[in-house]
Amino acid sequence: MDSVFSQLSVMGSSLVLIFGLILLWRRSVTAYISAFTWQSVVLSGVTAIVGYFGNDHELYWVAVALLLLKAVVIPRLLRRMERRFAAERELDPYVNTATSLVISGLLVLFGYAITRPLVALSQLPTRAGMPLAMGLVLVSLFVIISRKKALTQVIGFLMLENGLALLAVLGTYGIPLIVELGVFLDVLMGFLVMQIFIYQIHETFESIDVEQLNRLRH
Amino acid sequence: MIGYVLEVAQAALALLLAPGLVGLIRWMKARLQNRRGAPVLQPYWELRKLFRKEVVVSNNASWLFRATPFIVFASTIAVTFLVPILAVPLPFDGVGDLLVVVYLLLLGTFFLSLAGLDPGSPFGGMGASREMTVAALAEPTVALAIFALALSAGSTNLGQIVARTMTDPGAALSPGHLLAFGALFIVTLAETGRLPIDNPATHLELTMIHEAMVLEYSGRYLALIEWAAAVKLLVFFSLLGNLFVPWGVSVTMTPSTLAIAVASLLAKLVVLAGVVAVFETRIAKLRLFRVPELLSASFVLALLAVTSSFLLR
Amino acid sequence: MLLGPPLLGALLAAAVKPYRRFIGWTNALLSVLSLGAAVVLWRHILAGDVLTSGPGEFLRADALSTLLALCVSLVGALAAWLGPGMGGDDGYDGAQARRFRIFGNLFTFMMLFAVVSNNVGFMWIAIEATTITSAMLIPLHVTKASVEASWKYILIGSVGIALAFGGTVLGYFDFVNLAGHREAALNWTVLMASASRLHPQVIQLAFVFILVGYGTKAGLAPMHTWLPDAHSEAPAPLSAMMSGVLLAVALYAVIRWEAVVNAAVGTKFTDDLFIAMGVLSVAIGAFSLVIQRNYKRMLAYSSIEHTGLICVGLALGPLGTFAAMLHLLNHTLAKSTMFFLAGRVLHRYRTTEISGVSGLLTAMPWTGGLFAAGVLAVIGLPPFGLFISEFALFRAGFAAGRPWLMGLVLALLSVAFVSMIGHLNRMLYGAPAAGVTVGEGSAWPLVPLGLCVAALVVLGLTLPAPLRALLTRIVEIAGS
Amino acid sequence: MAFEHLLLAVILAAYPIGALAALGFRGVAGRGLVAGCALVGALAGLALGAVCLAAGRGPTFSASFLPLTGLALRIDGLSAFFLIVIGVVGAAVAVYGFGYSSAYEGRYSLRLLGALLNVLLLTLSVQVIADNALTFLLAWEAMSLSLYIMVLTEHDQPGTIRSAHWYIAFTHAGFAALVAMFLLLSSGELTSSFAAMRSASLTPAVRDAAFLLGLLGFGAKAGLVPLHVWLPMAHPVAPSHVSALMSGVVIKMGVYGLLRVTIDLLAGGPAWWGGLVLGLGTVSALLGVLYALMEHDLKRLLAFHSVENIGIIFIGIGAGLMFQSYGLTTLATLGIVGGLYHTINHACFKGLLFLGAGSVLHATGTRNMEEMGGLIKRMPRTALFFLVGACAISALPPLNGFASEWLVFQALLGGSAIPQPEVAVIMPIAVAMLALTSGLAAACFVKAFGITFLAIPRSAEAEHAHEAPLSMQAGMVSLVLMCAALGLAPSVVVRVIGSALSGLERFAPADVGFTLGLPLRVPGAVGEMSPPLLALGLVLLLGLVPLGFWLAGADRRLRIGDTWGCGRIGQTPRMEYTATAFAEPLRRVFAELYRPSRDLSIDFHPESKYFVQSIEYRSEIHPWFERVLYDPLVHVLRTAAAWVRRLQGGSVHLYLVYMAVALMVLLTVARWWK
Repeated sequence: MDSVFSQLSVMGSSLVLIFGLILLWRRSVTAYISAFTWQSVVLSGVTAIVGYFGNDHELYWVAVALLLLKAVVIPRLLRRMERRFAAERELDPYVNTATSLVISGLLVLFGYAITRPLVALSQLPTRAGMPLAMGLVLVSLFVIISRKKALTQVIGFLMLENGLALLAVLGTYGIPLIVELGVFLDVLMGFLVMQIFIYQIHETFESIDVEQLNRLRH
Repeated sequence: MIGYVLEVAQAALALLLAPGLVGLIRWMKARLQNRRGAPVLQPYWELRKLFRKEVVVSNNASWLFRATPFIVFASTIAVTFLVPILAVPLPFDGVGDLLVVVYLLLLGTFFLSLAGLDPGSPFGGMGASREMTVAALAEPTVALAIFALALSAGSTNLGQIVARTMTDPGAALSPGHLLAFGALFIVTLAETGRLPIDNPATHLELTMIHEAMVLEYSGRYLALIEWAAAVKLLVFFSLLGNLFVPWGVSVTMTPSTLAIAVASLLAKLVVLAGVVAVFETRIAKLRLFRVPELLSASFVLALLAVTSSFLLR
Repeated sequence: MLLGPPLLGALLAAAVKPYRRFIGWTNALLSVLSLGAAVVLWRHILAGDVLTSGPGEFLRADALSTLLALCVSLVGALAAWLGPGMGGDDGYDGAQARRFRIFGNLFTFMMLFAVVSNNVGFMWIAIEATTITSAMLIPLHVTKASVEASWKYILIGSVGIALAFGGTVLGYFDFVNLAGHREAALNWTVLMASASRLHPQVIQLAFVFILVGYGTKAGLAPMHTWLPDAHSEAPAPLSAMMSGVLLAVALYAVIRWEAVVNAAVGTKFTDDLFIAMGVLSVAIGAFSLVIQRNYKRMLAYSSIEHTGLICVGLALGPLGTFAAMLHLLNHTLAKSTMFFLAGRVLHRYRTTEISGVSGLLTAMPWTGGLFAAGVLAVIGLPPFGLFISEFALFRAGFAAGRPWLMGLVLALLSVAFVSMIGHLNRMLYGAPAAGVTVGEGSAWPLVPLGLCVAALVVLGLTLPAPLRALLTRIVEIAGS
Repeated sequence: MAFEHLLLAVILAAYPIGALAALGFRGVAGRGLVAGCALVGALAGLALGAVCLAAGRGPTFSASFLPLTGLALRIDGLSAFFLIVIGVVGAAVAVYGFGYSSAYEGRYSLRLLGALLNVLLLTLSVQVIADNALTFLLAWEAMSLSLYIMVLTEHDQPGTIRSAHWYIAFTHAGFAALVAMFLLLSSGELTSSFAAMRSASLTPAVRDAAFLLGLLGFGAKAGLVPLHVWLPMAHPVAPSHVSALMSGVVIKMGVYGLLRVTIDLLAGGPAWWGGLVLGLGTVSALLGVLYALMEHDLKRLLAFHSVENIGIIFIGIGAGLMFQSYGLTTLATLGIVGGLYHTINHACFKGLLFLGAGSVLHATGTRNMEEMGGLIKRMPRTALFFLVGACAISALPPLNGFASEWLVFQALLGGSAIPQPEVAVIMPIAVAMLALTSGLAAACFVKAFGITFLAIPRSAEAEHAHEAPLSMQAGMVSLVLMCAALGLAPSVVVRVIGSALSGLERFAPADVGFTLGLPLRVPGAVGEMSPPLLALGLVLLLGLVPLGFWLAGADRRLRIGDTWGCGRIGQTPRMEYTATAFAEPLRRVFAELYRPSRDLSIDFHPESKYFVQSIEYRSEIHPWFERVLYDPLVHVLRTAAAWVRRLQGGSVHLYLVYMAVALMVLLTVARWWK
């Protein structure tokens, strides 16, 4: 029973991580968005599974909220933006794909190293997934750093939050629901504000390339 | 009481002898250079003549210019009261020590240089600048010589030094003493404007120091300054004579000893005058910017004097 | 009573469209109410009781919260009085004023909520919300610079806050493994109660996330990079609030967690982290001041420097914590005043370049005078409060046996001192640039600012007993 | 005792009132009130100092309203002595300022100037009677700051702001050092009074560290080489009466602080302390006067002389410390008495000289000596006063400068008493350097007075100079009288200073009795002298010589003629000797030090190169402290700053990298933390 549970959770979390890596590997913003969407779907799936096995029914609500927010609403807004800025679909990251894949691999290893004490401490069957979650956090940090378009940075940021959510779910079967809801609200608000800014950047700079935001120095 | 009389007496004596000393040196030089030379008493006639002549003062000059001769004269005479010329200990011994003597003479130089600047003539300025340079560079040597003497005598008061040296003759021949003597001799040449630092006989603008400074003076003012200069020379000679070779200086103020004192003083003066005369015949004047080298040499002598008296203490 | 007024103000401003002036005035009056509430809290603290309310007592105001609440509500009140939309030519149109009133009040509300919420989860939510609300205000005048600044701010800020969330999760994880699921598990009081039994390594990892996360908001080097941009581009009242209290609130969050960690693994770990980051911040702040051409950025860097100083103070034992808290209060007063004054200067001279501002004393004597006084206060000269608190801090350092560290900090402060006073001279003297109208303009905003400076002087000359009591209680709480 | 408290109250009240009055009133009323209150305060301070010295003990006063400590005041001998110094100069400056500041009417903020003058005097007074670290430091920093703003008074003049900036940089660095020093002395407890610090038992290492920090902090304030560079910058640009206060009193606070810390709080130390102070003093004295010689800016020249005299003071103190470390209490007292004597002397004559320079500036509007000349006819009184000051600072008997230098000489001559010859040899060298210094000082003041006041005016401004107003003259006269009095009554002064020192229980020169008598006999001194008798003799002789003339019937005719110029008729200022020319021989002698850069450009007549059309000669000297010490420092700071600026490169990606790196580093630390 528990073994199945842990199998599923680990598989789910590795899937989540893999979607993150896919994102690194793909080139077009559309691909980014879809990768993120699927990642969110899997994430909510994992949440549901944890909720089922750990018979913690709050988590169902969390899963549903996740699904709605990160797999439906946000992707839609993202797509709209992506269509709006169709001109600059192709993007050239600071680090080329091969290198970034290698780096992210190293980051995942680092995550493993870091989370050793956590895994050692925890008794939960889901504990084996935590290193992956940590890895995802680091990888998405890397995405934000290495990508030039404001849009992709936002996506990286959302992935970062996915990673954290995954960490929470695996490590603690989810933080208290009310806090969770607050977090969701914040995520949504934050995302909306970022969206506004992306539009403003596009208006003022005629592009969403973050590289050119470099007039404020020293 | 006798002491005060002596004070006045030796001051008067110094005033009296000073021009003669200058004349003596001039005469000796002349003889050494196979010239007949002016008589020894010539300076007296010069002073008398100057006192008779009218004074011409530059229209740029201020009251300072007129006050200076008196200040210089007064400060120089004041020194003669402090220096043991005939006898020790004298009542005014406590009024000023060797440092006071040095700074009193500096007072004179200070005002003389100001007076040199006052008429606004370039010569005066040149003389003043050079005079002060030489005076300043001579200071450290003097100070060290004083240090050396004070070290062996345990005092900077002249009377004490003399008395102390008389009590143990060995001290007079100690290396410290000899080196200090050498240093102070060079300083004497510098302070009194003799060769090789300054040529009292010249009136060539580029070489003269003292003469350039007093160029604007005439009549009685010039007389006072010349006289003061002569007295200064005498004071230095008697310092050299009595501090390092004190014998003859009267300790017990009896007439006989005083007579001896006068005689020995005259003898010392003659000897020193001879030495200076020989010097001035043998060597030429140094270029102004070689003078510091000479003074630094004297400084080294003085330093050696002090260190040696440290080590032989 | 504390939280109500700003929320009300925000709702009112949101409700009424287009903007009317009375909103500003009501808002201003309301802001005074919450200030009063903070004072009442203070009274309670001195009486020795800790107010708690809400289900699972999720609101809790102890001494630390009270100090922060005071600072926040004070600066909030200042902003409400001096902010856009109080009439007169303040260079903002109605829409901007409305936007300011809405988000400014929300901003204040969120900060107040953060400091009085007992639940670290809610604390996190509130602080994240401050990022959003304040970011909305930076491009009040939309320019390339302001848009850029706001993007950098929101991106760096959100990432940082997200990391802080990771820290919170880890801390919670540690706790859950210890005591299983509990509804109130995220309550700080509960965490503290069982802190001593937490797993050291995990809580240390958690604290790293917390420190990097909230440290980003607090402007600790090397996560400070957003700060100069945001502060220099934001409208004056917002800069004042950010520099004055936002940093303080972020530090507050760090301190809360520090208390937990200290209870778990002892103080050495946190102390070393604090000293490392604090000294780095002071150094970067000081050296960035040497060649600085923009006076608002100058103020921003000095904020970084002072945050670093507070951090160092927190690592110096009880005395140090005392000094740090005093310094926090002083810095809040001084820096918010400075930014309001800088706003006046900017409004008059139309430039943020130091070289562009000359003859300030001639152009606006009173503003110039206050500005000079403020700078002197910020660089820690007597008779201003910061001198005393820095002084106490050094004393604590020597008492804690860290003379070399203190020597280093002293040297760095001297560098900052010399640079800032040089820039000040360049601004004060000389002839005003052509086209700059001479004369003091609307003088009444100077009254509250003058009061702030006066308060600084008072704090420089004496330490009122109530304040001393409050600070001593805080020292007990921070448990360092 | 009540009387002392009354005086103290007067001091603490008069200055603040004056400051407020300055802010309140404009014009003559304002200036009058400022001057009046300052005068009252200064005189009260003077009286308080005198009374306490006479009584041998002073009032203590403490009020605990400062945070973390109380304001604690205590007057002992040392404080009383410095109160007198402040009082003397302060009073003169207050009176002088009334007239001098009238020139500022309308141009600069008189209110600020007046208020700060009072604040400065207040902080000075509080500082010397402070009895705990925080009071001292507060007064210290307030003093530096008020002075800083006063230096900035003529902020529209070129160079003022830069000078002020240098000043504040040095004084603040010094302040930091002092804070550290007091923290070491009081082991972190700054609330503790000086008494507690005295009884504190510190390890030798800590004591040495504290001493060095103190030397740094106080030396920076006193203008000790090589911390002196701010001094010749700040003094000239300040209003002249402020410069007088600066040079007369403020830099003396460095002396006070060093004495307070070394011989009182630390109660002396190893011989190398004294050696270090002595060495620095010697270097300062010599370099100060050497750089002064090359100056043509009258006030800069005076400022460099302040460096010189501070050097002389430190020579005395250093010798004292050395003797103390060898247990030679009598000589130690002699040295420190000499230093303190020179302190008050320098306060008087340097104050006087700065006031004189101020009058010249007031009259001619320039500080450049090359544009002056002939002022002795246009402003005779000022000239006389300046001459007195010049004689005093050149240590010419019988004025006060000579008395104190004589004492210092005597102290150094006692150096032979030091058991180790290799150490004792330091003393004769110091003696030589001191002698050279005074000689050069005399040369320098011949230049300063001669070029400024004598001969023909070199510019139209000097041509139309006018005598200073009465209030300014009054200020100068008071200092002239002080110079004379201090010079003529050395045995009294020495006795007073001796009793001041005997107040310090840790220093305890109790066994040194200073006898009162016509000849100055000082225990430990190997010589004796009597300025009053000397003065009497000089005066008598000055009277006698003209009398002799009259008796001898010398010619009394006197003709006013033209200056002789090799037959040239009519003389123009261009033919006069200039300050540069005057200093040229010494510039050559010490060329190694000055490293003068000359450029001589002659352009000849197009026809033949034997006719010179014009000659341009420019020569500057490079003070190598800036070059060797400070330029590199500034360079390092700037490079560091530039490097830090590069961190803020503007790229958000870069910023995020910092964050990630910080996160991962800290994570690694935390993960493998032991």
